[in-house]
Amino acid sequence: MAVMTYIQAVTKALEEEMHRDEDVFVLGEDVGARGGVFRATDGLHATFGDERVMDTPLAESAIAGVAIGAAMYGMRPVAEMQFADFIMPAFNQIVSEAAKIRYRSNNDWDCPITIRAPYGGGVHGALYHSQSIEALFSSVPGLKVVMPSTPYDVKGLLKAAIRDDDPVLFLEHKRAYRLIKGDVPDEDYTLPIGKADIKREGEDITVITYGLCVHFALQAAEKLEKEGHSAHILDLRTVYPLDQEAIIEAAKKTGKVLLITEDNKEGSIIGEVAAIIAEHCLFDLDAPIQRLAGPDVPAMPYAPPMEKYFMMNPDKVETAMRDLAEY
Amino acid sequence: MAVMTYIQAVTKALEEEMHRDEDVFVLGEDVGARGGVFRATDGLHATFGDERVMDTPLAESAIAGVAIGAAMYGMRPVAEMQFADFIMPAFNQIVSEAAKIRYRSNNDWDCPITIRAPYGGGVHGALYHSQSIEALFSSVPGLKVVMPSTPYDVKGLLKAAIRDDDPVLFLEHKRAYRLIKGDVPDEDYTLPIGKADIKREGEDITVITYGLCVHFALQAAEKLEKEGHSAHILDLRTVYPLDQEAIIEAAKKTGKVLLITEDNKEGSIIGEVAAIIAEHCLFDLDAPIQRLAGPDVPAMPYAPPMEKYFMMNPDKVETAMRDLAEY
Amino acid sequence: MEALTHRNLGLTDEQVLEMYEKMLLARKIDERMWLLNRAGKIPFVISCQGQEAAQVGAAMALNTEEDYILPYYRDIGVVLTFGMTAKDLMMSGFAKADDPNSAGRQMPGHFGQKKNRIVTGSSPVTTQVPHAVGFALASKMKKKGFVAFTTFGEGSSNQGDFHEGANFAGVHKLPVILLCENNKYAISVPIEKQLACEKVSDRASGYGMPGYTVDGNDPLAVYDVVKKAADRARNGEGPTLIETVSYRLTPHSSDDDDRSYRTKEEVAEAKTKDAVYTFAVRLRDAGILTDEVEEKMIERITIDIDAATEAAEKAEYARAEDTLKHVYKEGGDA
Amino acid sequence: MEALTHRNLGLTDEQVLEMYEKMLLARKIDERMWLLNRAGKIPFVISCQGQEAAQVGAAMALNTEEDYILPYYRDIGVVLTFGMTAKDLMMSGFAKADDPNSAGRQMPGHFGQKKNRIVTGSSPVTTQVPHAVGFALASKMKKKGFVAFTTFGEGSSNQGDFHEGANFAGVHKLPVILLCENNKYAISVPIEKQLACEKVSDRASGYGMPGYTVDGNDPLAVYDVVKKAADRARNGEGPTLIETVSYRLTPHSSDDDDRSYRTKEEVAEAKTKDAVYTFAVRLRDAGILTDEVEEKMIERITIDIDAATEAAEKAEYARAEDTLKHVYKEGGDA
Ligand SMILES: Cc1ncc(C[n+]2csc(CCOP(=O)(O)OP(=O)(O)O)c2C)c(N)n1
Ligand SMILES: Cc1ncc(C[n+]2csc(CCOP(=O)(O)OP(=O)(O)O)c2C)c(N)n1
Ligand SMILES: [Mg+2]
Ligand SMILES: [Mg+2]
Repeated sequence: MAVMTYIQAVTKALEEEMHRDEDVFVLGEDVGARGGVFRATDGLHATFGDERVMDTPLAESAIAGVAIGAAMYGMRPVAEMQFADFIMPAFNQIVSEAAKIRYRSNNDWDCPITIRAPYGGGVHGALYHSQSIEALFSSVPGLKVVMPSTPYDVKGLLKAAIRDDDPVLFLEHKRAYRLIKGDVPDEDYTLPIGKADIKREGEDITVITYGLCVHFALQAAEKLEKEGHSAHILDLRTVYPLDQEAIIEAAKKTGKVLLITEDNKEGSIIGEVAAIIAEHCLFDLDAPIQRLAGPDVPAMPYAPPMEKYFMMNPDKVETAMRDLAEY
Repeated sequence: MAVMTYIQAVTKALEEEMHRDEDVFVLGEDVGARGGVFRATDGLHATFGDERVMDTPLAESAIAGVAIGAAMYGMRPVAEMQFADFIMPAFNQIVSEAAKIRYRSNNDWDCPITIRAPYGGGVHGALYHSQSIEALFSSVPGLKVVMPSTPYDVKGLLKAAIRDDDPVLFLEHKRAYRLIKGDVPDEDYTLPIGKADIKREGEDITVITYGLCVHFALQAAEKLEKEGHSAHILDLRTVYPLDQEAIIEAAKKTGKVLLITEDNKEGSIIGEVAAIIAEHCLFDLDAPIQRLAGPDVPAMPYAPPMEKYFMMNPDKVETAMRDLAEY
Repeated sequence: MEALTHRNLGLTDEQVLEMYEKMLLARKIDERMWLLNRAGKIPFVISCQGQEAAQVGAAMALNTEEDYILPYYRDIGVVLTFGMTAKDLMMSGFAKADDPNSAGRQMPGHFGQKKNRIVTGSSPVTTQVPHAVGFALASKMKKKGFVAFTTFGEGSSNQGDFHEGANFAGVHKLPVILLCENNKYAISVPIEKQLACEKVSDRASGYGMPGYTVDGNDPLAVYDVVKKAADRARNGEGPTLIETVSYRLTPHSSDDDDRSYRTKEEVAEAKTKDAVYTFAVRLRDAGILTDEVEEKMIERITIDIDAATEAAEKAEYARAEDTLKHVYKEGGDA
Repeated sequence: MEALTHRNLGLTDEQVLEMYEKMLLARKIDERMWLLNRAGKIPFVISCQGQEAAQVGAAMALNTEEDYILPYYRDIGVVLTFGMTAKDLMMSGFAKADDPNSAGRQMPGHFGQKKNRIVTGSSPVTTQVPHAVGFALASKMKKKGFVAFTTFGEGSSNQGDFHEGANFAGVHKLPVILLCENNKYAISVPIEKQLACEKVSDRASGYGMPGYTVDGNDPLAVYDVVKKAADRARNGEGPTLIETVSYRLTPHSSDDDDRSYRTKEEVAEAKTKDAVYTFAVRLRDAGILTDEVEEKMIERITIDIDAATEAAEKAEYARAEDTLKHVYKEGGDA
């Protein structure tokens, strides 16, 4: 067991999987000698060489499309999108192709591709290096969208994603890369894709969230505990398809639900979470389903006051949790 | 006042706007001499010529991107995507560019582009000619997504879209094109984008839907009326950003809400509608918020039994409405 | 008696007859599909007519036991050569459960059959180009020696995916053949409104690969250029862009009416160059195709298509609830 | 004394001095940005260093009163020539409300200023190419006679949008200039891993347009080829693809460390060809740039940049709540 950062867990998972299975390879922009602009593939090029850690031309649709072809043949490509914001040119390949290959061929072909992308704000990345993109992919059957919050989950879920026989979009919070540290076992382990995880047991309010916001909620829960409010925190981990059972159970547990996302609010994935609750356990609720989210503007601005205004943070989370607890 | 089909209303709106404003022009694949594969631009080429009814190369990102450039200059392009399913290659241009131009330039530039696309199933179109794509665009601030249900709304909203100074994605149900007929005034009129419309007043249950499903709900409402159940029907018309006020009001009115979409369920836009209701008028509800939607599979298959299984229809709607009324 | 070049290409008389028979089979299947469509028995047809020579000539130049193909919707001639049968195609036309492409989920023309290394395709055009490059990448990485072969229309060569895929293949010198079946139209849009270059193959130099334009009505010319491209690919010399020029003899699909955008005369003129006709003449002139051989051929084809049609018409649809199957791998997570 | 060709190009001595001064101003602004970044005063810099000659040479060949430009993030030299000021750029560097590009919403290098016909840009590369083509289309439709000019890197020329935009322009013979500033790297990826063709301009023939590759360290050569392209465009002869070859003298951005992917020696070698240095030598050799002229120039530039920096540092940020503004047009629907 070692303490490592979120991004180190990414690198570790990649390295272990590449050792384990020679069909696994990494491709993307600057993933080679440079080790990625965030250094997620740091050291891999030295170990595995040019072919298995491949710098591609600057063309996301080709990165995804070539990976899809290789995956259909039987390889296990792990494609990196340099920033989640730059996945858009590959949208057609991911949504029309990867997600539909098994279905459209009646199970004759499969597409075991993993697409990694750093998302999220709080790093002075401005409009195009801060976005949450999960909502754009979370109505696409055939695809799985995984968003881990801790180094432990990162390693277990990324390994599971690589071994999964269906396409997985693996979104890593770039602010978490170096900010979040945690214990990561040295052993080989995987975690189940599609399962939410209770990150804290509690009795008074239920917080359902994912990614970096899990940490904000955990921090706030500690404070509220002292005030006598006990928070139950569910980490979605996989945002598509959602773990309905876990969501319903968590909502029923306290009857007061707060959903949190860093994304802008309207159309974000927590809308679907609210809908599931409203459909399945409406009469178990003691308060309206609360949603805490970014404002409905295109993305996070660059200037610090505006970035801060948009970005989720522990204070905003704490206030919302307290308000609900006191409802 | 004339009775016309849904698609005739599209053509009429285009023609009137092109006469009204010489900066309006149409571009897309086969929109010229052929008049579009559905014939939505029928006759326009003969009237307005090669330049204002422009056949483009087969490249959706260029169709959107060139239109965006022309719009920034001051033109009012109306770009046609031949099928909504083929908008995906233009995703980056629409989401990263059109939707963010005003915001990113602090209001210095604008992008008055309209993108028309036929969506929806029930025409033996199989996986790639049947999809509902609105959910993919309904978390993108800066964009407006309009989905009219009647010829009257088509004409009024398409004209409003063309005159709007922001980008509008205008989605036309291809099964409605010739199936749905209705009165359309000869005069010039526009309808407000962003406003839902009560298509039927009722007391017992509230149905919130859009597009072709509005008609299924209206049909079912007639039948249920005879059984003593009165249905209130709200047509969203604009699915992004949603008309929250109208949704809340409609939900409160009867306390029993059924949301309907032809799209697959998880992540569809009715999830957001449910979330708005759960957030704002939970205690006004007498039943869980019901959702009727397609199954969570990639898209509608071609073979008739499977297409029928997926596709929304009057029977499915009627059953769901009756179940809720009897809840 | 015209001298046929096939022997110089290493093809036997039997092989050129096989080539012609495949072309004819493709044509006859296509014609039958139209009849079935016009009779209201199948909802949709998209045709190979006018492109059979390019398709069969190209496919026969490949290794049908090892190479992977990523055909586009007109490629009946290609998939027949790679082992798909008339019955398979009819099952697809009728959207029946035994359709090997998709069990009736996709429209006809959306080919895919793993056992024959026919890679599943979709409707959005040109997405298969990067896929083919991905197969070629796998071939290189795993030192398998197979070639990936993909096709697309000239209109489709304007999609970004063509550019990105071709460039990727060029940079990594991958064993892939990109074949553009230029039939002069993209639905109603003529080539002059699609491309400003003279030949689609002019684009090859931008990707550091050789580009060739050949007569798509001459199956031997196509065979020759594809064979050389496959040899180059197998020798590690990288990708090739090939353009075959012919003409689309039918409307775009059974939903199209081509009278609004081209003249009858233009179509009639193109029909005089129809390879199914002109190649037969050449084979006859060379004394290879005799009346007897031809009669037997037509008999075989007719029996095959009749049986296929009957079987497909009688076959079952997939069950309605099968709609729910195969979204994710069974037994997998989520 | 080397004979400068500028007079043959129709440029006066004053104009070449202005050219040099713009290049120098761009360089000095960029250097100041790095100092401010390393001092912790601004979070991010992305540089023009090594590309000033191409940028200023090209921009000066355009009609700065009528043409529309769609620059990419390195184009300080282009936007300065089109009327953006050092102060404007500093406001952007400091992300202040008075930044004309975006009021501090976007990172530096995301240019846009309507009054100077500088079209707003984003981060995803090459999306501006179809936009430029759209401006050119509007110019043609409205018979305005202006030219649209856009730039991008050589790595970015592999994006689908480059291909689709270029082809559209070629087919419709639109007045647009596509200029690729080839600086040999796309972040860490060298050109050999980006492109298999020898020159980016090899791609032009695939779009039926002329393509030229020029020395990006020679502002006069760039001026010449852009001027001719602009003339062609205005004469209705359509688009041109131009490649300027130079070298990126800095790391990709202030977040990059280039030591992992290229040698100090390679960078040092490139610096010997740095146009800010070599063009000054040429101007001095030609007797146009005297010590006195140069001193005054540097004084002007220093005063300008100092004042700009001071003003920007002192200026206000936009208010936090301004985050909510300008999603849609005020007073519009929805
Ligand atoms: C991305 C995309 N856009 C539009 C379409 C609709 N469409 C189907 S075929 C076609 C024309 C294709 O022309 P070409 O590439 O020349 O091939 P051909 O049909 O002539 O063989 C179009 C526009 C599509 N299938 N995919
Ligand atoms: C679509 C997209 N993908 C990735 C990036 C990240 N990125 C920013 S600049 C850059 C390299 C660009 O290289 P080049 O086009 O050669 O321009 P240069 O920076 O060398 O001037 C990359 C990969 C981006 N901005 N947009
Ligand atoms: Mg064609
Ligand atoms: Mg570069």
